[in-house]
Amino acid sequence: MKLGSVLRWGAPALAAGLLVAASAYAQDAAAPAAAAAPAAPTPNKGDTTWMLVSTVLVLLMTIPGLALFYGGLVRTKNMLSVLMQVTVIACMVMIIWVVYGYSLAFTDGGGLNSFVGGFSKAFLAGVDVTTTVETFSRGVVIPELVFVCFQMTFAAITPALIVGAFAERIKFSALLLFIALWVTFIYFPIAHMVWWWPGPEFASTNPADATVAGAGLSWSFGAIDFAGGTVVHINAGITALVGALVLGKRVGYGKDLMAPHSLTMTLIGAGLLWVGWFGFNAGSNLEANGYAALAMINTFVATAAAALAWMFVEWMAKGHPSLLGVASGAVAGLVAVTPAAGFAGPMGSVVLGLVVGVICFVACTSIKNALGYDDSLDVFGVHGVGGIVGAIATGILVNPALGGAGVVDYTLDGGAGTAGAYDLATQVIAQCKGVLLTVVWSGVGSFILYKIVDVLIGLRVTEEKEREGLDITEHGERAYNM
Amino acid sequence: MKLGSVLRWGAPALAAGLLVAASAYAQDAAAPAAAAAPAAPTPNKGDTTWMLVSTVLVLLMTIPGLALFYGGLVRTKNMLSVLMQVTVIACMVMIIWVVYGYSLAFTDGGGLNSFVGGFSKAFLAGVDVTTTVETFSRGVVIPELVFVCFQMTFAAITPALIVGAFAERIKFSALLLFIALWVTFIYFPIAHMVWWWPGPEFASTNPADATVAGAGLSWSFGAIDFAGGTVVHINAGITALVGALVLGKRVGYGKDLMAPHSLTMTLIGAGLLWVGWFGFNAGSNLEANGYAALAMINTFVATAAAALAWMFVEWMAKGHPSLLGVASGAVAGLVAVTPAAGFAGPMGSVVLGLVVGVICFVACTSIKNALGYDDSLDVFGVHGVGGIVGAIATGILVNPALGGAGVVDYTLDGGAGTAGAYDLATQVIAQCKGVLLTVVWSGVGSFILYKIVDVLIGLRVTEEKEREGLDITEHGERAYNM
Amino acid sequence: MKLGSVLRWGAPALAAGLLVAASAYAQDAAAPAAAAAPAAPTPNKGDTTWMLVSTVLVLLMTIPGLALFYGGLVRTKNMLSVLMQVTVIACMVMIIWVVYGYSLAFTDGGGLNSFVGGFSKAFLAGVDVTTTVETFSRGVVIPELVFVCFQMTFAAITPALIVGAFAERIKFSALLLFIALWVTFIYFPIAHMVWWWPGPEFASTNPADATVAGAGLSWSFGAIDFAGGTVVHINAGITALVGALVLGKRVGYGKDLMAPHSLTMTLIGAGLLWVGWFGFNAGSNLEANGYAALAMINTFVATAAAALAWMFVEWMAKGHPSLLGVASGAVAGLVAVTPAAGFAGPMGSVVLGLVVGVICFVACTSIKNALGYDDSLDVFGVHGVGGIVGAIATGILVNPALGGAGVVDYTLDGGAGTAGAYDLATQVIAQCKGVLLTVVWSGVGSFILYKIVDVLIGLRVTEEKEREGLDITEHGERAYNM
Amino acid sequence: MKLVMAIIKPFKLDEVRDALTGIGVHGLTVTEVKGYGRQKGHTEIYRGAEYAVSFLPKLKIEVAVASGSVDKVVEAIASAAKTGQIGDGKIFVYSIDAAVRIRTGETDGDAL
Amino acid sequence: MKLVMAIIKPFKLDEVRDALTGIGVHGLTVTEVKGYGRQKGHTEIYRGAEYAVSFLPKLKIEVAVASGSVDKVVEAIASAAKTGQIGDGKIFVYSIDAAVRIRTGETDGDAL
Amino acid sequence: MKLVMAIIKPFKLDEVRDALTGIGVHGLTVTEVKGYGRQKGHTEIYRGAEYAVSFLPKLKIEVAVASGSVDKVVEAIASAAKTGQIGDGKIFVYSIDAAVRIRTGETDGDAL
Ligand SMILES: Nc1ncnc2c1ncn2[C@@H]1O[C@H](COP(=O)(O)OP(=O)(O)O)[C@@H](O)[C@H]1O
Ligand SMILES: Nc1ncnc2c1ncn2[C@@H]1O[C@H](COP(=O)(O)OP(=O)(O)O)[C@@H](O)[C@H]1O
Ligand SMILES: Nc1ncnc2c1ncn2[C@@H]1O[C@H](COP(=O)(O)OP(=O)(O)O)[C@@H](O)[C@H]1O
Repeated sequence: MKLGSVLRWGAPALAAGLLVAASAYAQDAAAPAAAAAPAAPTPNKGDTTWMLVSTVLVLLMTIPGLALFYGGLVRTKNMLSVLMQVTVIACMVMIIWVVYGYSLAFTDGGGLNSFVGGFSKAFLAGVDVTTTVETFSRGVVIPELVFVCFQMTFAAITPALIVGAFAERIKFSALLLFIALWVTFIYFPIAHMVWWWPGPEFASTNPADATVAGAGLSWSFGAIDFAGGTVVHINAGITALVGALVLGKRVGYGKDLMAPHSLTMTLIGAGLLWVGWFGFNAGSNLEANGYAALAMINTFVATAAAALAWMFVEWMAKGHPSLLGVASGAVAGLVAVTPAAGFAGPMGSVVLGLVVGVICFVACTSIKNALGYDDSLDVFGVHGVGGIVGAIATGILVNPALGGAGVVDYTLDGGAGTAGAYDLATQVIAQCKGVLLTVVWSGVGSFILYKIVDVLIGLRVTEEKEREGLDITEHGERAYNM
Repeated sequence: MKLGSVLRWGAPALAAGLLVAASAYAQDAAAPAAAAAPAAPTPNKGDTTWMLVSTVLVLLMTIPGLALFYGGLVRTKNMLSVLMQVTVIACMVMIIWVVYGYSLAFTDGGGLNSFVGGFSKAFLAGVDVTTTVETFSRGVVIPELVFVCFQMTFAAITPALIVGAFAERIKFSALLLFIALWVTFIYFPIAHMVWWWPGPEFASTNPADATVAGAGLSWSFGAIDFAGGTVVHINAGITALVGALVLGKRVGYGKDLMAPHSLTMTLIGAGLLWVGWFGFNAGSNLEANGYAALAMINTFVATAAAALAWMFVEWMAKGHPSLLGVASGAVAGLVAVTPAAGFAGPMGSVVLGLVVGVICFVACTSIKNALGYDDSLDVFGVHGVGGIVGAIATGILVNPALGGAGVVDYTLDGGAGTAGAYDLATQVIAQCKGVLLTVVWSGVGSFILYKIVDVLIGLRVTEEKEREGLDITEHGERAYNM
Repeated sequence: MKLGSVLRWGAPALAAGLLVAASAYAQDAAAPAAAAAPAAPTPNKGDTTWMLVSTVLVLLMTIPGLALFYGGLVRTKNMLSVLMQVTVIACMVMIIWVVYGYSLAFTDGGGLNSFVGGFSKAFLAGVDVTTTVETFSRGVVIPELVFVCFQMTFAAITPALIVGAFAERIKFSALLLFIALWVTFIYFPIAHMVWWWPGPEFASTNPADATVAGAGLSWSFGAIDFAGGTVVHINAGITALVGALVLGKRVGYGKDLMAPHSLTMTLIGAGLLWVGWFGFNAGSNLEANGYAALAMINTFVATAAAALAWMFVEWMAKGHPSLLGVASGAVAGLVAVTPAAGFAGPMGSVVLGLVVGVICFVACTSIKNALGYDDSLDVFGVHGVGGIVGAIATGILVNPALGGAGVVDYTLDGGAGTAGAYDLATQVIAQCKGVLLTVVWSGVGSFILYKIVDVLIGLRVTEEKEREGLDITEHGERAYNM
Repeated sequence: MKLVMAIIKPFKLDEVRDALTGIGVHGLTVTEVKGYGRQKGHTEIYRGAEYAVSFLPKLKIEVAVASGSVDKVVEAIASAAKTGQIGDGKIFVYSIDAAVRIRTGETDGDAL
Repeated sequence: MKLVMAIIKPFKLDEVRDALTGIGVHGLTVTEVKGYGRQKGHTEIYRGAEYAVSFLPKLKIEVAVASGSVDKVVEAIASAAKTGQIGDGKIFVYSIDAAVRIRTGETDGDAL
Repeated sequence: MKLVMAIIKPFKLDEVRDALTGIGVHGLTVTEVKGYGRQKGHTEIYRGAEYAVSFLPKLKIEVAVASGSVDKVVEAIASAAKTGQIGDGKIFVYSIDAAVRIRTGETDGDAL
């Protein structure tokens, strides 16, 4: 009934014989069920509804959620530019997604299959109201168009997360070009490497080697990631850090008061992020069953715990419990629980939240100040650091002994969802390999893309424009005319 | 499995014999299944859930969605009045709906059945937790109370769309009277003409003539409209244009700066409109299957495409890509894809979005200025023009050769959902007839109603009140006391 | 198929013999189905989806919904403190809930079972992806983790409702301590007393006495409450009133202008409350069937009616229809329909809305002024008064003769959901007993807790801090830096 | 040199600016203020509490001019800002000892 | 004629207005300002950055009065606005050459 | 005693404040204003309507100082606020007859 087991081939002792891999990631739903010849399964309408709803929730996270969360944190003169950046990135990536993005992420890439998919479903060729994709339970499918939509929202929000790093100073045209390149060369490949595999039907009826051979590179490491901790958060966080370094600090950074112009907007945004994140995390289960409920409760308690942790630490360290702290903590908790959502138990998630709240607090205050980069809205401190903490912790919390859900081994019981054996070191090493692959690909790749765009059109606006604010200079409008 | 075929009787050659009509509109779910004697079908809980959720989403579109979208665009001194207008209209129409609106729209009207329903379900007589209505698949039903709720939200948002046309100058009491009359004489009849038909069970087991004889006038033209392009958008857009002309321009129009007081609110509103629109469009499928997913993906990509199109055209024409442009384009895309949502293919929807983004940009800038009417928030330019573009385009994009879904002919295969033949000219002519009927009924009818209200209580506030702002003068409050 | 009948043992004449109690409250879903030996029922995915969605909607009500509704009503200098209070309370209670709250509310309390549960499920011991809980239909279950989540959101929003009473003057640390005590000693016991019972399977197969013997105290009175009118609204309203009295008036109350700093935020909040309330009310059905639809339509029309009623009365009494009036009326309607949602008919709900709109208007204007307490945001006037009106009216409107749904008697037809006999006086008396129990427990209990906290750390900030505003003094931040 | 300070109704700003431009005054500074005077405010009611709002939104305009043009300037503002309704506002004139243009350091007459 | 300009704490506005009404002054103009002085501000912390906010919200009140009543007016404001705490504010007085009521064109004393 | 009133670009506030503190001036009052002058605004386009926004955000700073220190103060503000770009703003100086510190009742020089 559950998500996907892993071929723990990182551990030679365990790799012998019968241990067969299965999904490592909650969102793989790769092979169209059409492949399953005998009696094609029909989608359950409860599942279909859940995925339709989850998709809508992820859009809510993005527009207006993320737009407001970020927008509230900048100065009034740049508010509109942030709203604009998030919205237009999301729109642009949606179009790219149906043109070639879905195909690059979720088809067999032939010789390049370890790294990226092919163009066989470009323009959604062959995808219609009758095609379906597998979930993580053998024999359970959902309409492929729902999966396309759901994954589209992930592709749309991830690059939008990055803008927080260089808000208040990037040129709008440069941003659009960068993001178009970024999704093509960074996001779609990583999504493929992490999420592409032959599916439960295949894994239940074939030897482990065959399943692994057909999967993406990161998947084959045996790392688990329920809802995209690597693909989404670490990826965005690393690209953000590189961006903050490449673009340099804002004019007046460290000297002028750059207080959030409206923490009210930030709180609305944080609330909508939380609300929408249930689509993101529990929706990643692809099915409306007990695991979706597990992902949901984990997404509640890890978030609450991280918000409280950040608040109390800040209260002790700085003398006041702040709303920005609570909101930041909540997002850190959401980020950290993303890879763990369907794997950890509720108590494990509480602990995860408490830990990540403290770590991200330190990252966003002391460490950032010490290193001196200007990551305007702490994308790295929250998504990068929180994502890494979550990814590694997932390897620990999945342990059934800690209340975790374990990892399905599809070769057992005819693919009925039985959990395989668990070994701490093996799993944590697999997690680290997955993280590393993402960090390197994202870091090196985005650095190259930033440089290309800088040469082509220049990344930053002029200092004068920056002083006047991007709203007027880039968009000819102001957010408020009160 | 799909929506409804049309009796293409506009084309005599095709009307011969076996071609039998069926639904032309996604929202018909007319005949209570009670009629189906043998074994009454039970609702699938997945469908029921989807319709519950969709209903909630349409409320989200209205309050706070539409209220904020419009409110952000007016000047501070009229903000509260717009929030008030949208909210109170929605509340008022909900009550009217359960008293007699549902009955006028969705019952057999006897001798007047081509135009309007009767009073047999006034006060929801006979509607309870056990009654059901048919969807567009033979044998699939949902609880009637869900359908009543879902349709109620449509009736509530449509008149609220109109207020954008004469915002900042209408008398509140006059508005309420006008809207009460308008839903009664314009909206309920048009909804009946467009959406009332005998249902799949009847159409699958009776000759075409009988089905057509029992349907509303517009339905019988054979036009298709998935989620209410005519009933909602063209209808509201035309009433808005007439209203802008009858009420005249705002004091200071064209002279004073009437910049949106908060594009932040407009963006929140636009985001919630988009989010909620999935309930509107994909919910109009009445069932959680592949067609709902199709409607969803179309509602994503058409919107994204239209937002980008408006932005790029504006960028070229005016030198800046503006947030108001992106938000307006997104809404134009949503409007245009409404009738096409379950009929077009995703690529057709992308094209539709690109086209409508450009057309509405021209309508809201050059044309409005040229004609000189003051449609405060461009209800006609977006909903009227976008709605007409969408309605006609639907006739083209439904073509399976263009990736469209085709139109079900219920007389085939015992009502199993097989698509009938498609003829471009026939379909487009049918679409145009449907549009024309709406334009005329809405235009003439609303003109008469405006005049009646003007005589009875006067439509506009005094110039002095208009200068001071409606918030204080009409409602004794201000939106902000910062 | 419906909710739960009541053992009307308040009426001795009726208590004889065959009349067997069953659920009185929509949210009881007590006994894990594990108990049902023969063939454990499996959750329907449509139901599971509906409960996942409902849970998310209740979070949306809280953050950002309630936070904005309240935040908009205070002065700018206290905006951030209100957002903070609502958010942090919700987070804190979520953690308490999984640690011991769920267990105290929803397990058998042994000797104290009439009043409170035990610690057998502390830390969610024994709750995992395979356990289920019963709904109100015999043989229908949902995953227990979904139920834990859904109920968690109720526990999180209820204490957050209280902060409106003493907004703008309470010490943040005192608030947190008070709420931690309050949920432990007031909320969890009342939830247990009202919602704990042996469930449909037990009630259908055992004599009435046995069912009653295993239920909470208030449940055993035979009062009905669909979605928490007593547990949530009366409870919060009474605690609020006591709080307003204990803390005393704000500095400058009745002298300074304390106009809402942003009715825009209040309207957003009111809209999100309405939207989310469908999860609250229709979700309390625990199942996606016709009764969920009934709860939905009632939640639409009672709200609309109450908003209009308040508006028109205010228009007549004060000369202007105000947005604050409409928003307050809407919330009053939502509160009043909460206990009645799945019991009343739509027309009964319209009447309920009209009545409660007028009563709460009087309570919040004349009565509050006459009595002179400073309930900053009218928590008592809306939730307390509206809750009591709704609870008592539910006893009347459930009458099938008035279009109500009646109350299921599980001893009939093998627990198939047949309604039992109805007697007005019996039911109304039962309702009053339920209300009284809540008022006394909440009133006395919270008074004691306020005093304890006052002694320990003091409830109010200093006058100087109150003048400067809680944002800066308690949280070191401001909501806006425009 | 004189400084002319005028309190006017907000929607009259554009007309006043145009009138000043018309007589060759090309610089001014505007502040949002609230005025209290004969013009009655209105009553706002919030949940049972009635507040008489007696402070009304006004704009304050400040223009520094050479002493010789004061009358012309006052006249221009007065006629452009006039509606004849109560609450039209006031004009006050006072002397300034010195003026400096920050950009160039020019002083007095040249600074305006 | 004189113009009395006072910087006061915001919550003292109503008392000051009442005090002025009490001595027959029925017109004044209020501006929201930020003051910097001896009164210490507070520190705000945003994600690791600490900012000392030294500008505090104050109100500026401007009242034009006949020269003879200046003392009375200053006295009224000073006592109404006083809390004895640091940051209570200042009163400045300066001469105005002319005053005009825009609505009627009345000047000087009649304009007030 | 004199009152120095300066209209400056908003982002120069901290530098001006520091400059003043540097020469021993520890009190001032700031107001958000909108300025109209030689500095061109920009055009904003809303749905087909183009508006020339000619009022630009500025800050007004008011500092009361002893007559003797006027030049030093003007000089300090002028150099701190200068960017050399159009729109840097103006400084005006005028005489005040009296000053009162509300908290203590101290007057004139002692009040500053
Ligand atoms: N004595 C005064 N000192 C300063 N400002 C004043 C004075 N009297 C009036 N004002 C300002 O002028 C505005 C208009 O005055 P008011 O008495 O309402 O009407 P009118 O201008 O028609 O006499 C007031 O709102 C206030 O801002
Ligand atoms: N020299 C000055 N010029 C103009 N305004 C001043 C001056 N000194 C103080 N102020 C104003 O007076 C307010 C109060 O001054 P402050 O020194 O804080 O306390 P106090 O009024 O008790 O002396 C300041 O916030 C500022 O607005
Ligand atoms: N005559 C004037 N009276 C009052 N304020 C003025 C005057 N002229 C300019 N200002 C103020 O000074 C600001 C800067 O003036 P501007 O002409 O744009 O540039 P510059 O300061 O370089 O001459 C204006 O925005 C306005 O606020």
